[in-house]
Amino acid sequence: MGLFVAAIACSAGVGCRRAELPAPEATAVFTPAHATVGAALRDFFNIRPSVVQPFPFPHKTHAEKKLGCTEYCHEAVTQGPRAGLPSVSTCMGCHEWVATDRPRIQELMSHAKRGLDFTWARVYAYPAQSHVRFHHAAHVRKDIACATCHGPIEQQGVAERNVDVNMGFCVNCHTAKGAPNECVTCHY
Amino acid sequence: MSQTVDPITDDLLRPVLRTSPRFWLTVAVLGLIVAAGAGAWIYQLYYGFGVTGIRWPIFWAVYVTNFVFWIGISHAGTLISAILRLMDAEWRRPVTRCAEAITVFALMIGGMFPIIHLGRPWHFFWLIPYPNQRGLWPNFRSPLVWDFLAITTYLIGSVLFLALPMIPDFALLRDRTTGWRRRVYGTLALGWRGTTIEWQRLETAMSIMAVVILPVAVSVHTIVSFDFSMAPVPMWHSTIFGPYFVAGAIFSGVAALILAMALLRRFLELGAYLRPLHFENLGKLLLLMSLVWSYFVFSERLTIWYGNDPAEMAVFRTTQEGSFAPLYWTMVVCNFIVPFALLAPKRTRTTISGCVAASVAVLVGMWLERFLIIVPSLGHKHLPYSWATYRPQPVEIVITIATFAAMTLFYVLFAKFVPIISIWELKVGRQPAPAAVDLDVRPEAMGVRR
Amino acid sequence: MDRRIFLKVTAVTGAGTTLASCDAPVHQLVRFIPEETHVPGVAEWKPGVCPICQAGCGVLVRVMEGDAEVVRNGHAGVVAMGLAKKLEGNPEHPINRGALCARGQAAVQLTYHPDRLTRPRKRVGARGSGQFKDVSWEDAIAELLSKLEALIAAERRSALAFLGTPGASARADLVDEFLTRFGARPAARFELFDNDVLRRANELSFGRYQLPTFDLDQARLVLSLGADFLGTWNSPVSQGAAYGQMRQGRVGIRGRLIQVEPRMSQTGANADEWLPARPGTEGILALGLARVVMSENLRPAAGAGRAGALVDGWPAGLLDYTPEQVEKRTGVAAARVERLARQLANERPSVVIIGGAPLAHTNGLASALAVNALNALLGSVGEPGGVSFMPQVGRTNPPASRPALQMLLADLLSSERSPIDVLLLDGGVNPVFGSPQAWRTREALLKVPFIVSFAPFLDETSALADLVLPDHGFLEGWDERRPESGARVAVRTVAAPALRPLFDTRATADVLMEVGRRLGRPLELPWQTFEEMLASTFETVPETPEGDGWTVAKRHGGWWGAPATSAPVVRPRASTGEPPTPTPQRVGDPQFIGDQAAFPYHFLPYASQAFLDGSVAHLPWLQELPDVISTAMWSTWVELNPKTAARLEIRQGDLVEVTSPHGALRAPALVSPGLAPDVVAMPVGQGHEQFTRYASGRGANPVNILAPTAEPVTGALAWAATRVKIARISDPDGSLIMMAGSLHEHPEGGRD
Amino acid sequence: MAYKWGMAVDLDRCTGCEACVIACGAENNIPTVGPTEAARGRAMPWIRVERYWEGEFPDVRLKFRPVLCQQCDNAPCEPVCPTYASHHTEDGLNAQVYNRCIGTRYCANACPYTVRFFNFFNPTWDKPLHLQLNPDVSVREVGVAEKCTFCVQRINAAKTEARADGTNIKDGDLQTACAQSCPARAIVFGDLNDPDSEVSRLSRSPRGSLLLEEVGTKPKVTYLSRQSQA
Repeated sequence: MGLFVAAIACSAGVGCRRAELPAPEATAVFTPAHATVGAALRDFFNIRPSVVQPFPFPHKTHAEKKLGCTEYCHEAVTQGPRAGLPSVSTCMGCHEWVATDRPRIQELMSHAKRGLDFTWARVYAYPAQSHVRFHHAAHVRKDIACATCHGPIEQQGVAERNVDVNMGFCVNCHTAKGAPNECVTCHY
Repeated sequence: MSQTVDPITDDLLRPVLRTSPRFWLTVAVLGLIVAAGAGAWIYQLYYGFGVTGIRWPIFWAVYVTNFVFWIGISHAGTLISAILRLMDAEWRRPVTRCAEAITVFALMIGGMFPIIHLGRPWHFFWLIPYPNQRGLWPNFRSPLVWDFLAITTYLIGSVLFLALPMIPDFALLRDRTTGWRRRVYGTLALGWRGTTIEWQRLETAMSIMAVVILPVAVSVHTIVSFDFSMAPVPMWHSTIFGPYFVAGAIFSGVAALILAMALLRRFLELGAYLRPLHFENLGKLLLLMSLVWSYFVFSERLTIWYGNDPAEMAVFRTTQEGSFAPLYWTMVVCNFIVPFALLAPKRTRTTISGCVAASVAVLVGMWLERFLIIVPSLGHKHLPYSWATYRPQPVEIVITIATFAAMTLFYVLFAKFVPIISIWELKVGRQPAPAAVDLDVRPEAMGVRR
Repeated sequence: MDRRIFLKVTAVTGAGTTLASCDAPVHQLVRFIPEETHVPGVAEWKPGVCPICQAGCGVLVRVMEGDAEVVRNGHAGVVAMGLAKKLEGNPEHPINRGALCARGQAAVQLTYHPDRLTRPRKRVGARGSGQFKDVSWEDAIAELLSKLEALIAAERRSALAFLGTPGASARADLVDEFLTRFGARPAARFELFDNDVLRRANELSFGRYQLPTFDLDQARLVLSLGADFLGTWNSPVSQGAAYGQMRQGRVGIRGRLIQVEPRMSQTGANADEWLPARPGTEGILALGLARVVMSENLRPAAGAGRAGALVDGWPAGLLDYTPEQVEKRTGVAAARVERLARQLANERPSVVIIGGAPLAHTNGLASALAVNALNALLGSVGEPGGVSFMPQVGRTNPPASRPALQMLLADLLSSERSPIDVLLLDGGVNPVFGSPQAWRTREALLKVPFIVSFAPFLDETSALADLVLPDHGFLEGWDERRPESGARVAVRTVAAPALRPLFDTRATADVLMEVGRRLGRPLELPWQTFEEMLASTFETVPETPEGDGWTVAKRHGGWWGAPATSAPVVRPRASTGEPPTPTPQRVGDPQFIGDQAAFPYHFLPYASQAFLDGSVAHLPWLQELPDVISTAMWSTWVELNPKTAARLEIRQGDLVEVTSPHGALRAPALVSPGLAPDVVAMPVGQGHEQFTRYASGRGANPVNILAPTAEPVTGALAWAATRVKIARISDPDGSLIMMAGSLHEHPEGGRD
Repeated sequence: MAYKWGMAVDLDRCTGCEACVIACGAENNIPTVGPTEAARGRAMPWIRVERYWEGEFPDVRLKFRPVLCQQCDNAPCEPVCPTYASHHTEDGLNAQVYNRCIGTRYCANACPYTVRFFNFFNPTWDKPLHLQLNPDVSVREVGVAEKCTFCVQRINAAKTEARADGTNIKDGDLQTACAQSCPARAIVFGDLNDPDSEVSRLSRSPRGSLLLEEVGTKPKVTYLSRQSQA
């Protein structure tokens, strides 16, 4: 019976504008949303591997030297949506002559000599399907301290995800500060 | 096994207690088809919804057709048996349980489709009315949320309605079986002992349920019809849809019931219990519903034609004379001509084969009706630039077939698990008072020590 | 486990997706230190030049930082660099005034096209097989040098030829400079829909070898003879902008548009009045109009002046162009001709435009001259609301005595030993695709011993090359254009590189300079780099408070002179010297190839809205852009009038065969109401055999089957002068992909 | 003061050049689906230029009409969405919140203008075409509905800027991609709450009308009719 029904349903194409076309081969244009089922599940449960940085940048040491977060390294934070992660050339700006005797710095210099940069792992990245946009400058202008979302990084060596910036976190703060809570403020 | 004074019990317990290889074969075949359906769905999940034939602007098609169809089928049981119970129609007794079973399984299957048709089914639970972390509830203005509520309510109700009268039969089985089955039935029998007070409570519960379930059943399909009539789509946005859908639901439900009964009668040798009388009575009901349905279709179509709104006329034309005409007229034949021809004359109505033939036609016709409500309208919305035609893809067809297999499979298993005809109700039909029923109840079974 | 997680778990298990996970390893590319600094996430707008057509619109490129995969000294890696995100019109630019057409905006895909040539290539397979191997720039240039040295040694310097696209630009100047200094043949330039006929007519009538600019903003009545000036012809964006003004830009005045053409073009669709005249009779209609204007003394016949003198029978008052005779010849009712003429004379300023198919007939030049005379008669030349000529700076298009490509091909095919030893193919020129099969272009080119292509993509022509030296993307190198129409002021569009090169490509101009330097006896080109050359050409531009001409031009995306009150007309500024003494031209009936009995239909190829002549058919955005009239995507089609289709029993989408005396092609039929029953139209652009993954093997190319007939005076291909027959082959093969489901807004007017 | 974004489309200026279509695709990361999928109705142009033929040869006419989301004040797509993925913002936009969307496609069915689209597959771009993607706009994943947003990313950016220097967005400072690209200036975008904005002025034009007004969706896009006196 099922077959029969299906058969009739097929004939619905009678007088259809164009001839039947083959079902999509797994085209180059389209792929599954996730490479593997594992990836899908991790995305679904928002499970993230703890980030591993290519180079153990000690925030604490630099903070103690009274280097502001946004002075040299994350300077874009006041100008645009993204804070930006510094390139090796930024490091070399100082370490051309500063602390050149340290093995780490020498490693850094050799790296720079070979024209290579670091692929810093983003600590605060959002999963793609949250479709969310965050504008750093807008928050900085409202004098939101970096620590509000990033925690006491100046006391840490390698940056860690101190605050779980999930939607609840954002919304609570927006509500408290009377900032817009309209979905499309961040989701677009 | 102890002896019974009454042959009914043996007849009706036979299917449960004795298993033929034919049973295993059926289960295997049906199981395979269902598995194929599951596979098809996983394929769809993996590659994306695009493997279906759904397209711009026809965003609903076969899946929603199946949804409406199966929810419709579910109106067989509960509604019919409830009405018959309330009217205390004697002939209902062998019919009620197999009817109620249809309801439960059809609901389970129909209820799957809203999830199968989601673009991101892994988020289906966002339909459940509970607040998320942000205190955000689902949108209660959306008919889909109403659907969710109505269908869950109806499912729970129907399960109770089915389960209650099974208790005494579970008790019976408990006492007829041994080993693990005895334990299972024992649990399900909830320690039933058949005391007068228990019988009275059961009867009261049944009559309460019967009263409660009726409005629920009606509301469910009305709400399903709202999924369409709430949207400003040509030939959807109609006030007639509520009753129209309910009528259609009962129509297809009765057909499904007749078919199911015929199959049971044939394969479980229940000729003595499911007698031509039952088929004739249901046949009459089917004929009535066929006329009611045709009346609704006529008045709906006439209004559209008379109103002559360009957008609606476009849909009207493509169904009546356009590319969907073959399907449309098949539907009319299946839902009106055939049932009328077979069920109006007494000669054919009184034959079981006549009723069955009519029912099969109606089932086909009603599926087409759902399809023809959904697809042509979406394919011919207000701006003709966007007009398009839809054709189902293999994945949709496989899943559709699988649901029919699933229905049959559930039913076969159910008939294997409990007597498909309520033994005690049948006996009560013979005896004046429930309390006096000769149930084979031994003191041990009642936990009473000698 | 909180409720949310619990529900999710149920969801997942319910969905039956808890299968064993098997993760593919994620391999990490090395990252190079960025060569430039951008503020991440903040867009920078840089000026650019639109490369798509000769209109020379100025664009702004939205540049934002992003990670790109690149190759640096042999290592593949990632680097953060400025990437082009979007092209928008340059608001300051006098031609496109901030707007940009669909094709121009899609040009960004030229830069990021997956099939771009990323490094020099040397042919390994047979010619045209498209089999190449990568070579280094050093080896590639060395090979080119050796070939050139060989020419010099053999005293066959003239055996070096260059084939490029028309259009005045510093790059063209450099090429010419290079060729002259080398002693090679003058550069041959080819484009299918080039407008040489009109340029020549303008030179004869007004002494301007140039395309006209129409002051639509102020016109009250526009009569367009076959010119799709809103879609694909001349300078569509500037004309579109002016059109908007003409319609609703003025209080109380709404300019009207009347279009005469056998197939409704995008422009025709916007017209208030659409008249299908017989193909090729537009000039006759123009004279018919002129005659009425004269005979009714609406305007003085002498007003036409020189332009009039060029038309046979003008001084006598065009005796044999009475409305009745015109009706007989054009098919436009006499009464309508008279009405039209009066409207033109009374609703002034009025202007007549001729372009496209009418010029691609055997009587094309005569028709153009007739229209020029009519405009002159109406006093619409050089006046507001009329036709004028943009002041030119620098060298303009050198007028070819005869089309150079045809000459080149003729020489190649006639002689046994090829007169050309080395052929330099510029990017974008694709004569193998863009010329009739009857020209035997491919065969001719195959006779050339050594072909070097600078094309950034492999197309039918560059696939014949022995050596490919891919040019930069247009955003990656210096660029300059000198548009010849579309504004009232002189314009030079200039742009510095907006992006760093994504691949191992080199600017052709710089390659030529390097070659010139490294020859045994260097050519001594006056510049070291193209940038230097551009800068030098701006030394003459006066300094402004904002800075010297060069700096200002770079900042604003070009230089444009102050508005000229009314563009000079009589004084010739083209490099042709004094125009030849006028010899009156008679507008004869158009001649067609293929006799009416055997080939009953006029074949009308037209520049498609998305692909023009096919040079941008490889851009996926344009492939998926529904043609605004047919709404077809990724398709080609043969347009038929419903009556014709019905007579031949052809239904929408059926595969049909179109046969001309010079070949046949197959394509799906498209039944379209806006087409004369005796005309079969087909868009040019699809039907590439080899042009990247998006265009290859898609549809058929109407140019193939064109007759090799030419407009006698200019020798330009008369691409509208072929007759065809048509036959149904089979049911729809699904290759016609339509966006729209219905032709009409109310297909069935409800109940009948 | 709250904004009310609206649009006026002058059909007398529109030439049907479709610059708006490409501009929209480039700005909003709309994937190219390819011939096979385009044939199966999976292309998703947020703005399309509809064309309708009238009459028969030789007295035949062609009408162009750019159709995009009409941002209705009484939008059928909003109440039907079970998850509020489709809802009304205080600026009067019909927002589509991708991360809330579970893909019932009910909104797309309810929309009489058929301007809502569905991601039938997960879009990908042939490298390196992906380098063109606009980082200010989400790339929508498989299973979610999408539609014209009135370039909400531009609106938000403009608001952020305005907030930074404590002003309101001035008329003309903010344009959608389609309006920006239009050569004939047929598309005008702006704030309907500002009575002096060009869009308000045009919306009051006697030539103005609303698309499918009879459906009662209260669109915020006004179409200015073509004045044809042939």
